[in-house]
Amino acid sequence: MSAQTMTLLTILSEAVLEDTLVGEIMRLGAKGYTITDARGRGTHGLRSGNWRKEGNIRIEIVGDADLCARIVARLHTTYERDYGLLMFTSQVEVQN
Amino acid sequence: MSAQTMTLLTILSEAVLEDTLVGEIMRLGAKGYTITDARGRGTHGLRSGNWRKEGNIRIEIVGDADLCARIVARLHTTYERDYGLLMFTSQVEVQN
Amino acid sequence: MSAQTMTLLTILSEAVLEDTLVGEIMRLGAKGYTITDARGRGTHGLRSGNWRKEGNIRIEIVGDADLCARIVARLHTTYERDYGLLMFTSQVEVQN
Amino acid sequence: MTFEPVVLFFLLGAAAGLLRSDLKIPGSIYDALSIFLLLAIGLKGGVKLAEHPLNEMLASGAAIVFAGALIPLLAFPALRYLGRLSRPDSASIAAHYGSVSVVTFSVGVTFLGQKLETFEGYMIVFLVLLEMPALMLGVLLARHGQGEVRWGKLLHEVFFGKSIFLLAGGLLIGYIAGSEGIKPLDKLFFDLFKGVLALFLLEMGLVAASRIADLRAYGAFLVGFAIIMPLISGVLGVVLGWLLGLSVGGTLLLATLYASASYIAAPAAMRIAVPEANPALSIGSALGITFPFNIFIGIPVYYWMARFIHTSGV
Amino acid sequence: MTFEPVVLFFLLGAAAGLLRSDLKIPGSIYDALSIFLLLAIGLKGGVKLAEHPLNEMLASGAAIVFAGALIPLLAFPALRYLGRLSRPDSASIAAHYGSVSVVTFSVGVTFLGQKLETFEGYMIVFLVLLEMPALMLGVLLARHGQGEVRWGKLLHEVFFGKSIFLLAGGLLIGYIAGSEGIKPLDKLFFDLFKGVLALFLLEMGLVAASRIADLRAYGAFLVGFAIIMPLISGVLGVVLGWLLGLSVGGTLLLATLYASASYIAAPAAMRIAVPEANPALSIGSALGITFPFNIFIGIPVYYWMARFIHTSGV
Amino acid sequence: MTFEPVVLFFLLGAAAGLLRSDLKIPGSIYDALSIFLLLAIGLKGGVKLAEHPLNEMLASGAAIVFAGALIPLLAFPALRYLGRLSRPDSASIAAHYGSVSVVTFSVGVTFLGQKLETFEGYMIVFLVLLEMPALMLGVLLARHGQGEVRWGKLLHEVFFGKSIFLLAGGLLIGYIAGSEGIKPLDKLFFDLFKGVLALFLLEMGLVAASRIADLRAYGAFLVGFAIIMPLISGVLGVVLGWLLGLSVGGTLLLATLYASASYIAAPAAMRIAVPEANPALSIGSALGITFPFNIFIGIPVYYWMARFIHTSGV
Ligand SMILES: Nc1ncnc2c1ncn2[C@@H]1O[C@H](COP(=O)(O)O)[C@@H](O)[C@H]1O
Ligand SMILES: Nc1ncnc2c1ncn2[C@@H]1O[C@H](COP(=O)(O)O)[C@@H](O)[C@H]1O
Ligand SMILES: Nc1ncnc2c1ncn2[C@@H]1O[C@H](COP(=O)(O)O)[C@@H](O)[C@H]1O
Ligand code: NA
Ligand code: NA
Ligand code: NA
Repeated sequence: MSAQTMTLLTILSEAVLEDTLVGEIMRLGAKGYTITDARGRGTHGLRSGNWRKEGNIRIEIVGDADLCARIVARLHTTYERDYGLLMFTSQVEVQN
Repeated sequence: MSAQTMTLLTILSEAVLEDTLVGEIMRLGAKGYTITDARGRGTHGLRSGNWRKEGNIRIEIVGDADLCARIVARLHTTYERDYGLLMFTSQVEVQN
Repeated sequence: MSAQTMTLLTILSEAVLEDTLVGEIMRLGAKGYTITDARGRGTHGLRSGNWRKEGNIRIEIVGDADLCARIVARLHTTYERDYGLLMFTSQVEVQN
Repeated sequence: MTFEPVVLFFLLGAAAGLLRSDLKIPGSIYDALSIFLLLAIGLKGGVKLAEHPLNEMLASGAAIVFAGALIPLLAFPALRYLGRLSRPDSASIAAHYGSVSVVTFSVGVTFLGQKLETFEGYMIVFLVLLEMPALMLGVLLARHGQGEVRWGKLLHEVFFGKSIFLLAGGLLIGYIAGSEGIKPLDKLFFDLFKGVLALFLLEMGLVAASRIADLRAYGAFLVGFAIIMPLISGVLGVVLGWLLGLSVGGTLLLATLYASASYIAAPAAMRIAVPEANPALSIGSALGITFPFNIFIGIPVYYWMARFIHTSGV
Repeated sequence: MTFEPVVLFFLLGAAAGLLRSDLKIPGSIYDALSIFLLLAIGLKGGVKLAEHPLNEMLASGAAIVFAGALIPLLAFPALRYLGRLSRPDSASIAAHYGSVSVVTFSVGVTFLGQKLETFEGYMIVFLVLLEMPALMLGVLLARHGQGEVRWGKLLHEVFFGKSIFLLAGGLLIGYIAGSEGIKPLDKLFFDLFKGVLALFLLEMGLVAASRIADLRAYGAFLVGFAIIMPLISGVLGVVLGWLLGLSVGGTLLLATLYASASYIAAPAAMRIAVPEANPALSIGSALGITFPFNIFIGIPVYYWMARFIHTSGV
Repeated sequence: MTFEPVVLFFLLGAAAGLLRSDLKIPGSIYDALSIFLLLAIGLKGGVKLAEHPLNEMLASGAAIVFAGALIPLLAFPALRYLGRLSRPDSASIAAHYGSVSVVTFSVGVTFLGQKLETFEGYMIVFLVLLEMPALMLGVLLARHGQGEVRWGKLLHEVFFGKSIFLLAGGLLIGYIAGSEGIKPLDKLFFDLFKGVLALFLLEMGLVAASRIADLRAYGAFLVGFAIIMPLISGVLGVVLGWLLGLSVGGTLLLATLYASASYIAAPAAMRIAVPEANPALSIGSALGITFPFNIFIGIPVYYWMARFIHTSGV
């Protein structure tokens, strides 16, 4: 058992983008991802999650800093303007 | 693309408080929030999420340290005693 | 109100293990835990969450470093080989 | 004493819970089943109201609501002074027992169907009317002398809470549409009613099983209370129903309303209005003890009493 | 003007939303209800198609689809030049109004049932056929002269999006199985249809109430558009139905198709194909204004017009 | 060979999955549908049991369970030595094929309804009885000589797992309530059965489509096994049914039970008891190949064989 410092990228975005974003993430080299359903509010207004496609998703990706930077750059240029999107990173100790 | 260090406040509390807490959070000046449904156990016992109002919610707020402190203070004095409530903060790099 | 630095352990694993993992966690001395339903992909392939038992769960435990290390050690030896499992820790400021 | 097969589903659910089966009814399905039951009961009541003169109900209505208010006033001192529970806990539990359980009522209606007994359709209206005074008394008892009451929040929770809102909305739609207008909805709301009730009871069994453990911590007093209180309220209902000249069926339903304790609407309202009260106590006793007591023993007993007082009554 | 009781559920939902009731229909139940409605409508249409000669439909089909394409072409300049909305917003809203609403159509079918009017069963096919040209025109209008169109993604979203896929799949199964083969499924898909529609309208009311606020921000123009546009499209449908020799029922349904605006399939497709458009505008007007307008006022008015033109028509 | 329209829903779901439609049945709806099917099948079986003498069943019961245990014992060496799969994988897949699929069985019942064939009602009991020996054999085969078996956990998972628990619970309630007592539940559990089965098949199609890719990775052997194994088990069922003097309908159902492979109960149990086994292999072959093979080809073939052996049988 040995901890390893890695980057955790959390992406909050629209459920309608799920397949698209997962495609981008895997194409950019992620080893995995985790998704939970969410709802919320931001600059694009209330996303109440009343039905699946009208809600948000919360995607987490654990990877190296480089991968996360690539994903952030790609999503930023392609989806930021037109879709609800918030991304943040932090350092975590992966235990394995 | 420029990262900016901000505070992430995570609130774990009872689903029955959702509207109330969202009201407090927005009133105190948050720009947004994200909610996921959760279940769990703490000092107030098991909250199994068997039905919506009997479960927990997990609220995330990204903001400046000051906003998070205000929210923590307000929820602490008003809800801590009578409701299941756990709050913690960490620093994240918001990517935008 | 006083912040206290503690460890946040996040566990991503298979929904079928929920009861088992909760049992282990409480037995090892956790004061509480929070679970959300999730789906995702990792080395064990896609876990689409099409039905409850086929999805993932995301468990969060706030505790001292020692507790988290015990939980990591136990889950690592017992479940890592045969089940989808990813664990990571970070430091958080518990507000209480 | 013959069985209503529908209550067997409660046993099945309870067995699943106690034997730690992985059977679990998803939260959203629970929500859907309860929306269905509330609307269906409301619609049924509304249709019956449209058929009968309303003034008939007004006469007995005041008496039924007034006598119903006695229940929390009786329960509170018992809990506070005999049971030595805290003031908020006593008040909150009293409010739960003054309130009513839609599912217990539904089992009562189903029981009457099996016995081929008719009942005054407007009894369904009391599902709505008995809720409010009980919750308000609960808050008053909890707050007596201590600080302000957030009436606004409470009243909003009571009137616009899901339970009352759907019941009242169903009543209104049923009343407006009438028996003919509602006919195309019968296939969903009336024909499937009993089957959905069975599924709901399955879930109630599961939840009740998980609540039993909570209750164990609080000892024999609360268990005793959860059995004796409905018997007392049930007798009150039987006597009042008889005095008001209700049919045997109507008398049974009144007794069932009085004897039942809310475990859906009241918990949500009390959590907002009396948050210091421990919800495990009130839900544990209302759902873990009183609910199964009523559907297995209470309803047949109240029925027997209702028939007894009607046939041999002075 | 007589009421269809089913629309009262929309009012109940809207009241719950506006009065801030905690009533909430879980997202997964919403998804299930919409899967049910789409399949049921498709099956019903398929069975009717199997009974009647297809060539009858082909004759009028081209005309109906062609005239339907006028609606977004009419709506776009109104939004862009009268309403001074941005190009993407105008195009996206135009696509929504060119598309159709399955629930509005269902209320129309229910309305006809109450009036004992028959209709040409193949009208259901136009639920599928009118969607595609409207969405494609919307994208063309949005992109006019500006950069590439992701046709592949859009066409995939249109054809394999849940709505069209289930409608078309239901049509096919109904067509293959025929009236006899489908009989064992009638108890679920046909008998419960109206009750499920009632529950869906309850949810629509809840959502519409939450959308009204969005709309307020965009002022009177959009509200006016959301009322006048369906009236214009409705008249187009009435006249065309009459010209094509449809029955009164078929004419009403054509008017309802034209007048209705999509708020499920179109939003999902436009979010992908024209992401710059603000979805609050199109959903707000389609669901918050046009949908209730159509079910309460539009359908009775189109019916009156259809009867008028058929009886007194030249 | 005539089609049961209900299986068309499987094709629709599979098409949606393969064409990457965004159609998705929410997890909680899937859970609800499966609870419904299990309870309904159980209730139906219980009612039939109550009508017929139990000893009739006991005679053939032992033979059916005993012969059923041959299936995993046959499958294991084939997988291990012909297919060169690992010991845990071979054992786990063998357990899946020894177990039974409730949905395949339901399609068989529906098929018989269409052919107007009756069957021995107690066949439903074997849905419960065949599960356990198969799973226990699977674990024994996996563990043979290697370390301890967590029997406690496994037995708990088998008996108190959702599938067996609801089937057995339904059987019991149906048996106690009898045909008369269950009547008020018929409208939900029996009338809607086939429609709900259609929706479930839609979901199965979706899931099967997503499993096909998994399977591709493991090559032709497993695909062949997933087609040949049910044929062998089916023949075993046909012959045994005939030897035991079952009706044609009962013989078909026995063949269907033997030929079907579990993809709900067995995966959950094996994940706990033999975690080293790769669940993608067993679910991929059971649900992706064997399930559609049985509902489209197997059942008509077993029916043809059952009739052949009964009419021309020695
Ligand atoms: N300050 C914030 N804190 C937490 N979540 C946020 C915040 N701002 C936005 N979000 C989430 O990100 C989604 C998209 O944000 P936006 O692009 O600002 O509309 C929202 O629907 C929220 O779920
Ligand atoms: N140590 C913990 N780790 C993770 N989550 C916790 C912990 N303690 C409490 N929680 C969550 O916070 C909720 C309220 O906590 P409490 O106020 O302690 O009952 C619980 O229902 C859990 O979801
Ligand atoms: N790199 C990753 N980032 C985020 N989540 C992951 C990652 N890898 C695995 N997971 C999650 O952990 C679960 C089990 O992972 P594994 O054991 O790799 O199959 C997956 O189903 C995902 O939900
Ligand atoms: Na009561
Ligand atoms: Na239209
Ligand atoms: Na088998």
